Amino acid sequence: MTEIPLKAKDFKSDQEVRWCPGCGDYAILAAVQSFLPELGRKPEDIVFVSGIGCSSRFPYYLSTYGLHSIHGRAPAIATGLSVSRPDLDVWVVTGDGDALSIGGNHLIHALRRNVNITILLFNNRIYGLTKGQYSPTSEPGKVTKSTPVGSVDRPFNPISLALGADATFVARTIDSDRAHLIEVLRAAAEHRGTSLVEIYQNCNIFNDGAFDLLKNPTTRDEALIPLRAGEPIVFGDRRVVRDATGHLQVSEHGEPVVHDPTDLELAFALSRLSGVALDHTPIGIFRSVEQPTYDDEVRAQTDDRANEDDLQALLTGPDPWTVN
Amino acid sequence: MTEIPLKAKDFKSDQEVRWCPGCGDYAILAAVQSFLPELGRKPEDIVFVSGIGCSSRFPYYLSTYGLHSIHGRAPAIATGLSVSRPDLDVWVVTGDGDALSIGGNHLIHALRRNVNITILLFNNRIYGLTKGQYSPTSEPGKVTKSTPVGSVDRPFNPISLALGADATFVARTIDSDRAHLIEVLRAAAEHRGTSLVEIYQNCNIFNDGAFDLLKNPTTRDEALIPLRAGEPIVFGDRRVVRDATGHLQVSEHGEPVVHDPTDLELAFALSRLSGVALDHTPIGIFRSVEQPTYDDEVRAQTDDRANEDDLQALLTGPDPWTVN
Amino acid sequence: MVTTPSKKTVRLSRVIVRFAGDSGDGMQLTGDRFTWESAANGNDLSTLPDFPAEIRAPQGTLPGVSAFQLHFADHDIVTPGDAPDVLVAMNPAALMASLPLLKPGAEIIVNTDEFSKRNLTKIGLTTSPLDDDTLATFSVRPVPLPSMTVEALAGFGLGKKDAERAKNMFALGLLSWLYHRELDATEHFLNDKFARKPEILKANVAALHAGYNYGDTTEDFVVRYEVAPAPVPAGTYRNISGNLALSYGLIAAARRSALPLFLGSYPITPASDILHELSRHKHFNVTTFQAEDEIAGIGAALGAAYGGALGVTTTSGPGLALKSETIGLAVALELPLLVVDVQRGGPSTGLPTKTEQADLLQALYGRNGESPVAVVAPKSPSDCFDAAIEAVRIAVTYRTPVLLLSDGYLANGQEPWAIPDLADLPTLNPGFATEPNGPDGEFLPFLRDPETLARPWAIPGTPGLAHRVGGIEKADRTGNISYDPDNHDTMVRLRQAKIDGIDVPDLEVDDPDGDADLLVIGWGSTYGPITAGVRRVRKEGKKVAQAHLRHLSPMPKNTGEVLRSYRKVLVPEMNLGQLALLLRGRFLVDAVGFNQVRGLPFTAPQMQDVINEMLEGV
Amino acid sequence: MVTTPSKKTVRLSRVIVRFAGDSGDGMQLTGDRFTWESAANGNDLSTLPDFPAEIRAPQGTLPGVSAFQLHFADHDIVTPGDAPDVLVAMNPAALMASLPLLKPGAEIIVNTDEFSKRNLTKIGLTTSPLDDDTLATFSVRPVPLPSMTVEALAGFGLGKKDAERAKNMFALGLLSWLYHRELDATEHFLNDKFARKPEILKANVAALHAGYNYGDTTEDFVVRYEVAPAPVPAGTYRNISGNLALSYGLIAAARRSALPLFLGSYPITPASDILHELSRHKHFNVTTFQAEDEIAGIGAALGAAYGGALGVTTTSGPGLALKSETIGLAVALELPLLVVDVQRGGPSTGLPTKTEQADLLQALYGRNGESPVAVVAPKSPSDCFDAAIEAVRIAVTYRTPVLLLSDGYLANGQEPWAIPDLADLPTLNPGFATEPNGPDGEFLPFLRDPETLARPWAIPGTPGLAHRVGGIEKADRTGNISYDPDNHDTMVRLRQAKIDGIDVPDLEVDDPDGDADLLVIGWGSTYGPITAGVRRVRKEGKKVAQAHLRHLSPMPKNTGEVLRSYRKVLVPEMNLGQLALLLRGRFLVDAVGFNQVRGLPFTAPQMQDVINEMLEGV
Ligand SMILES: Cc1ncc(C[n+]2csc(CCOP(=O)(O)OP(=O)(O)O)c2C)c(N)n1
Ligand SMILES: Cc1ncc(C[n+]2csc(CCOP(=O)(O)OP(=O)(O)O)c2C)c(N)n1
Ligand code: SF4
Ligand code: SF4
Ligand SMILES: [Mg+2]
Ligand SMILES: [Mg+2]
Repeated sequence: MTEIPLKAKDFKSDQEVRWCPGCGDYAILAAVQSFLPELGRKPEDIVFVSGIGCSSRFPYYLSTYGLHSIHGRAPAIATGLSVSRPDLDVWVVTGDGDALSIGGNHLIHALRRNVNITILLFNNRIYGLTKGQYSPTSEPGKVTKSTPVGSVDRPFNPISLALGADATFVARTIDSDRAHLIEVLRAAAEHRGTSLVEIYQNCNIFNDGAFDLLKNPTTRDEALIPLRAGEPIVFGDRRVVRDATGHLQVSEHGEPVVHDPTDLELAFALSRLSGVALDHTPIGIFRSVEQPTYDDEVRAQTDDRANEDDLQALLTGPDPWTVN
Repeated sequence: MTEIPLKAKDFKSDQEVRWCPGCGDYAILAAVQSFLPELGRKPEDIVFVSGIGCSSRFPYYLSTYGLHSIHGRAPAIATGLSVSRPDLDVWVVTGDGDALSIGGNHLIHALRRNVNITILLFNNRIYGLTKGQYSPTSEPGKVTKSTPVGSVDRPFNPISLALGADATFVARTIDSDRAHLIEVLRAAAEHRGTSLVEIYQNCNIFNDGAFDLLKNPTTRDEALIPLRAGEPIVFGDRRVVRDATGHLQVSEHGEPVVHDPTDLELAFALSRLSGVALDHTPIGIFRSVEQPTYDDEVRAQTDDRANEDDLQALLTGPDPWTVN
Repeated sequence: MVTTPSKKTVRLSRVIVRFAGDSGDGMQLTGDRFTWESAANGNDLSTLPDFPAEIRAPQGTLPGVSAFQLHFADHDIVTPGDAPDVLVAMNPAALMASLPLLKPGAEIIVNTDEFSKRNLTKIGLTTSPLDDDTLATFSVRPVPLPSMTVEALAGFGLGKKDAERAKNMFALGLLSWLYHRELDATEHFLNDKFARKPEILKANVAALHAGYNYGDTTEDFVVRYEVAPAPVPAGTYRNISGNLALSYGLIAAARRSALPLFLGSYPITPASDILHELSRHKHFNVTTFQAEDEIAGIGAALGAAYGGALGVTTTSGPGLALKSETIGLAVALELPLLVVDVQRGGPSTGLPTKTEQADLLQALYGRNGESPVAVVAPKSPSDCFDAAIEAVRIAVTYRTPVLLLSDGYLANGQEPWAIPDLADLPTLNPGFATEPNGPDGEFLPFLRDPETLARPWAIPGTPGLAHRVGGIEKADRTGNISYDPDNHDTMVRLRQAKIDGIDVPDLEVDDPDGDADLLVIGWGSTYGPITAGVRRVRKEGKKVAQAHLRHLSPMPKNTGEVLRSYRKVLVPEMNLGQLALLLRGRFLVDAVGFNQVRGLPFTAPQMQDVINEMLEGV
Repeated sequence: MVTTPSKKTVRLSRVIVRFAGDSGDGMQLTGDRFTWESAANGNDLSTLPDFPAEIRAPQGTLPGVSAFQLHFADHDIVTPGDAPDVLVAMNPAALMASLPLLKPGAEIIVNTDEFSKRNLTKIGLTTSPLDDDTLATFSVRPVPLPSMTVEALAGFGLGKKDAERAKNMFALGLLSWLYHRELDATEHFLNDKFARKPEILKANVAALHAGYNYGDTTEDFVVRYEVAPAPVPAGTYRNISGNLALSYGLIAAARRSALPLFLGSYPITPASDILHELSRHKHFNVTTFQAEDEIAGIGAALGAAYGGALGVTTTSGPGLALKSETIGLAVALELPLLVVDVQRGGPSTGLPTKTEQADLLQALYGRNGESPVAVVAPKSPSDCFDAAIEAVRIAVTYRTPVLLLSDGYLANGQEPWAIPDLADLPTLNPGFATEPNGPDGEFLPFLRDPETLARPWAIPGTPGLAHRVGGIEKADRTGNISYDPDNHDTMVRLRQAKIDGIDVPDLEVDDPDGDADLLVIGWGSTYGPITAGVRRVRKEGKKVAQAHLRHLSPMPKNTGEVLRSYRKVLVPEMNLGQLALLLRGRFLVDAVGFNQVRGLPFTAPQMQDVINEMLEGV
């Protein structure tokens, strides 16, 4: 704990922010900066590790320690850091291409290991930095520079993928909803283990309006489904109910399902409510369960109990002989 | 179709099989060789692509075309082959390390794209070829050469992971149950799109007996849960039922759930019935749905309609000038 | 178009113009069009865009400056030029960023409207450079471009913002007047571009003419210039960038060898445009696969090659590093595969938008074991077309991965290209194996062609040839797994011998009198500046020989002989001396490097200076 | 133990014994124990295991043969020897696989029990080599090992299978008798090993003694041999393999610099044993992370290094290829990082269980851009300990990735090692930055130490030093992103200058009279065979100088001078001439390579021959 409470501005670096004017990354940066004081950690005890992409420039704009690494590898680098430095608060900032395309493997392995890091995945459904190719979260049929007649890939649902990897904390939020963003960040930061936060982020240059359905006052109430632990899942004048076969449905009637972030199957079913179409998009915490973390367990096996004598004994081994 | 029906022996190569005596790979090889004639394809129209590992030696023992590639990359190589050669039947053989450790990203991307390949994942829960390190499917606490005091990773559940990646065909079978293996191979081969077949395989040298619970006549009936489309999920004197909250349970009473391989949430819930402990292990087809395949869609955009004139026009471009 | 006869016209031999403005100011388009006008005028030319590294850096800042440089002349030229004679600066940032580059006395057409206090502050200035003596040594032409454009478009019913946007056309019109250019073609171009936005079209055309007329009328401009057409061979020409030429080369090569083209790629600057371009031509039997990463990109390309396609993967340095292991597999499998590396500044992420040629040793040696590949490097943007075709020839003939080393400068630079007649392009027979080749009627997948040492390309689906191959060492001839020590040594040497034996043309030396003491030798994109430097030195009456390596592996058979026939050898490279190391190591000649790693191409004066220095030492 | 005095003892200077059998026959254990007995006897020695590539190849086949070779002598020796004097062959496959290696007239102790028709057929023989004249030129001692073992164990209550299993101990006992060895230590060892299986223990001990007694009694063995102790420096010794020595070196280095050791690794032959070994020593503040792949392995190591640990990653060639991009990042970040490459046969998967030294150029150049690293190579199994410590010194002092190039031969080969006293090992101060270093009290993460050019290692958690670094080019001193051309050139040169300036000891030349004409220079594991070859040539009365490079980057300052002071330079390498290319390119000396890529170490006679050939040409 620091003596004088820190403010958002204490987490600003001296570097000029260089995203395109209007980019959703600005809102996320502001939200993170205004949240960080809450962490109760000094800036020097926090590390942001990122990959490559527009989003991955994030660490430069914070006054914490920062490591802007290479494309897709931030979770691996953060794993090494987190395992060896339990005293630090380790964050990863990544994009949909960085995390789910080239970095997909490191992401799912971090999630399964449950390393104590918080991953912010800025999902703008496009490759921003390389100027507009489709990404693994782009909707099928997407026309981009690399798919002039439309993409034909079925996209990932990042939440489903994370749950399939048995992630212990999975949430989704939106760049434009600062209050919600901060609420989710708080929970993610508190969670011990790997937290994955998918943040829908507008790229106004190459994929403008991708999430307008969730932002536009005339559509958002019918599309956004806020999840809150222990509360019935209701939105606008609708609700999520279980049908006779046990499946989730959006309906205007019936007993709403009560959200339980410890229920993996429920989380998975919620993640399937809508795909890229966004028509029924849950936001909030899909899953949050306490499980042993990789780094804690590794450290429980590791110590520096062995002393110089032990080392000498190790070098000597069981079978030495002496020549006089 | 060949004129004279082929036999299993027509799919044997002249190379001496070099797995350890007693290895589960032998049984899988025999099953595949006895299944292949059913495909109705000539050996030269079939390609087996593999990565690196004991299992990945598989292609050498078949009389088809075979490509023994590098560690983890077989799905990517097979994708290029399948997309460019729709006339071939493309198979991938991989291990739990090859597919889920180093190759995890290519695997989930092949699954999401739904490329027309059939992936056989030999899961022995160990690294065989490198002589016994734990793998991403090893049970926690596993003592191996690289984890002398026990591993601390939470393992992947390959079925859950595949479903999280929205795989269109996901199944599980066991090396020792030839009939079941062939039944699953048949369905996998028939499926258009990416089929993932997890095959529990005994490594008698480094992880002997890993699946004994499912093989031992005194335990298997209580542990193995056969899944059949349209049939109630019952096994031994038990059944899988849905409880009041919509969750799956193993019970001795109640209305058994009827298996529906088109129901993703059901498939996911079934995949969670047991983890590494195997106490309730569904085998058979978890999911099978028809969806557009990547390679078909790519080919629908590609043709050689353009002729020499078009090429000349392309080179000339819209803005040429002439110097006399 | 009739112009005031009072204005006098000066004939120039060559001119370098730089357009500089904010990312949003349309400088690339303006430059492109002026380039085209110059081409149509018959000038030889060379261009280089200079993008900001950010997608959209904040407006009005130094990092946000986007520039385009054009060199045009009445004679054959080889570089986009060094110090611009003319600068068009759209704002203070563009002016200040370009100043250090300009030739003393250069003409500066500067958009005065943007010199507000606020804009000056953005770049850390307190007084306007227009008001102090910053520009004293230049010839400044202040033009309030947006205001004049808005004025010219009064009555077009456009808002001020929209009208202002046409200011780049005003500038283009002015330049067109200044250099005696016709406006028709640009009008034509605008017609196409804005076909569906008639107001915008009208505004742009009007702005273009307004700019032209402004030049004609204003007192500020009293001289016009004329650069006569260059004496180029007859033919049909177009402008082409390296990435485009390379894409076309790949398509043409695939067509001429009747192979489907399969590109497996992952986007990366400055290579992405090849992926973009190829994905627009699927009707040429071109498949493009945007992979999950570089490893999958090359993996899929190799899988396609195994299946009988022309497998290609495109990337830049960091991506090449990731592809290393799979290139090694391709070496072991001995399959045709094209790996295009558009080099950029390194190490690591480095300078993604800048040029460099520091991946040569990576291309040659960046793999485990003895893993020889062929390496080809184009020397100019248009040469990327021919180099791609040559790379495909080698890959297919010798069943080997070929690394094609372009760079950021070639990728985005443009130059006129004599459009080839398809009929003149070579054809290539992939020569798929169709029958067993063994003495006992069996198929030996590693039985080699005695001439090329290439193995058969036996693609799946071919009856009787089913076989298994992999990355483990293979027995000679049969291709079965072999751990035999002698076989390994044999195979290692065979793979090397195959590459060493690739038939490549002799190194040509340009040594007009045949008695120069100094040879300047380069590779890749330094061809332009080296050539320009050599010309300058020769103009000074001195002797210098020049050679340029297109084949880096294998090198031409006469390379050693050529090198040894000069007393001094100079190797200019945009790295710390990679080719120099190879030439010294292979041929034991005391080749001296001239090295700069600034993310920028060499300039002709630089080359002139270093050649002169070497000559003094001779 | 009292033996029949009638048997005569012959004194030998050195002996090479090869144990060969099926994978299941316990040959590695037998060899290990006999090695230990020889060591305890005071002999100098060197060993090499020769595993099959398969985990368990089918029994009785040629690929299933597992062998262990031991060279012991009454003088300092440097290789596991070339042609064995004695072969212990457990079955026909082992006999036939080893025959081509043997010295003419060698003694063959052959297990006759296994020469059934079925076993002969497995290796394609129709008649037994024991019955025809295959072995005519050898001195054959047929022993029905299993039967005799079973006989000896009658009454121990063991099944036939279990009893037979002790046949390797019978063989060891026989050998022990033959070479005048004591059995106590092996008994002691067996006591430990089978502490919890008393029957097996008793059987093994009994078999050991039975073998000894058999030698003593049978008429077949009339001569015993004695190899006197070698005059080695006083001290305490142990046997050690390269992988073990390397692991210990890492632990010791971390301890002596008070750094936690973090290993991020992915299993791969022949490097996995380092991961295995380190994971057994977590109480030395050692963390081992078995990553999902090689990229994650090095990534995690780099993350740990950023956090202030000694980050290490271990791999073999294909894994090094995958790590290329991340090594480049480490170069850009200028953080200490150790990358251990235990080289194996390549390219691609190659020959995983065989040795080679063909990754040198990959280590130096296998990355995009100008990406210099330090490279260190141990020369013998025990030297892996010192080389690891030296690599850590460089990494930590200069804040740089260091590549440590071991190979399959060093990894598994064993030799006696004079166990160092901890107190004699150097200590190292990592010198973490603790305070701002800028003129205005700010922290400049790229302000360099003027002597070493190293930048500060400022680890997270340190107040006042929070900073951001990345793989994009950084401004000198501040480390902020910089696209400035001159800065890039400066940084590229600074990174190179830092590596070039690393303080490494001068190259030592062994040239007894100082007037040899020929210098033989090598690197890495060829030290043993080259030294043995040099000794042989000198014994012939000829002069030859020898030098061995431990530092490949940077090379010692006097390297050029040394090379130029000899008329001829010979570079034997297990590759196609990688060091030779470097020496020629750097120093313009006509270094001549001797190259073999057979997956096997050179032999002393080979080296003798090639040196003699070169000498003739002098
Ligand atoms: C190894 C490597 N491959 C490719 C690239 C080029 N590259 C940089 S960022 C990026 C994708 C960016 O997309 P995303 O992760 O979604 O981030 P965004 O820019 O959209 O925030 C790519 C392909 C690279 N820098 N390194
Ligand atoms: C790039 C690379 N890394 C590591 C290895 C070493 N390696 C070979 S197979 C293997 C894992 C084998 O495990 P699995 O995939 O489960 O196959 P299994 O042998 O169990 O069938 C490893 C780590 C390699 N060959 N290449
Ligand atoms: S390109 Fe898109 S994601 Fe990148 S900075 Fe611009 S708006 Fe943001
Ligand atoms: S090590 Fe295991 S998986 Fe490999 S061949 Fe032997 S038994 Fe089979
Ligand atoms: Mg994105
Ligand atoms: Mg396995």
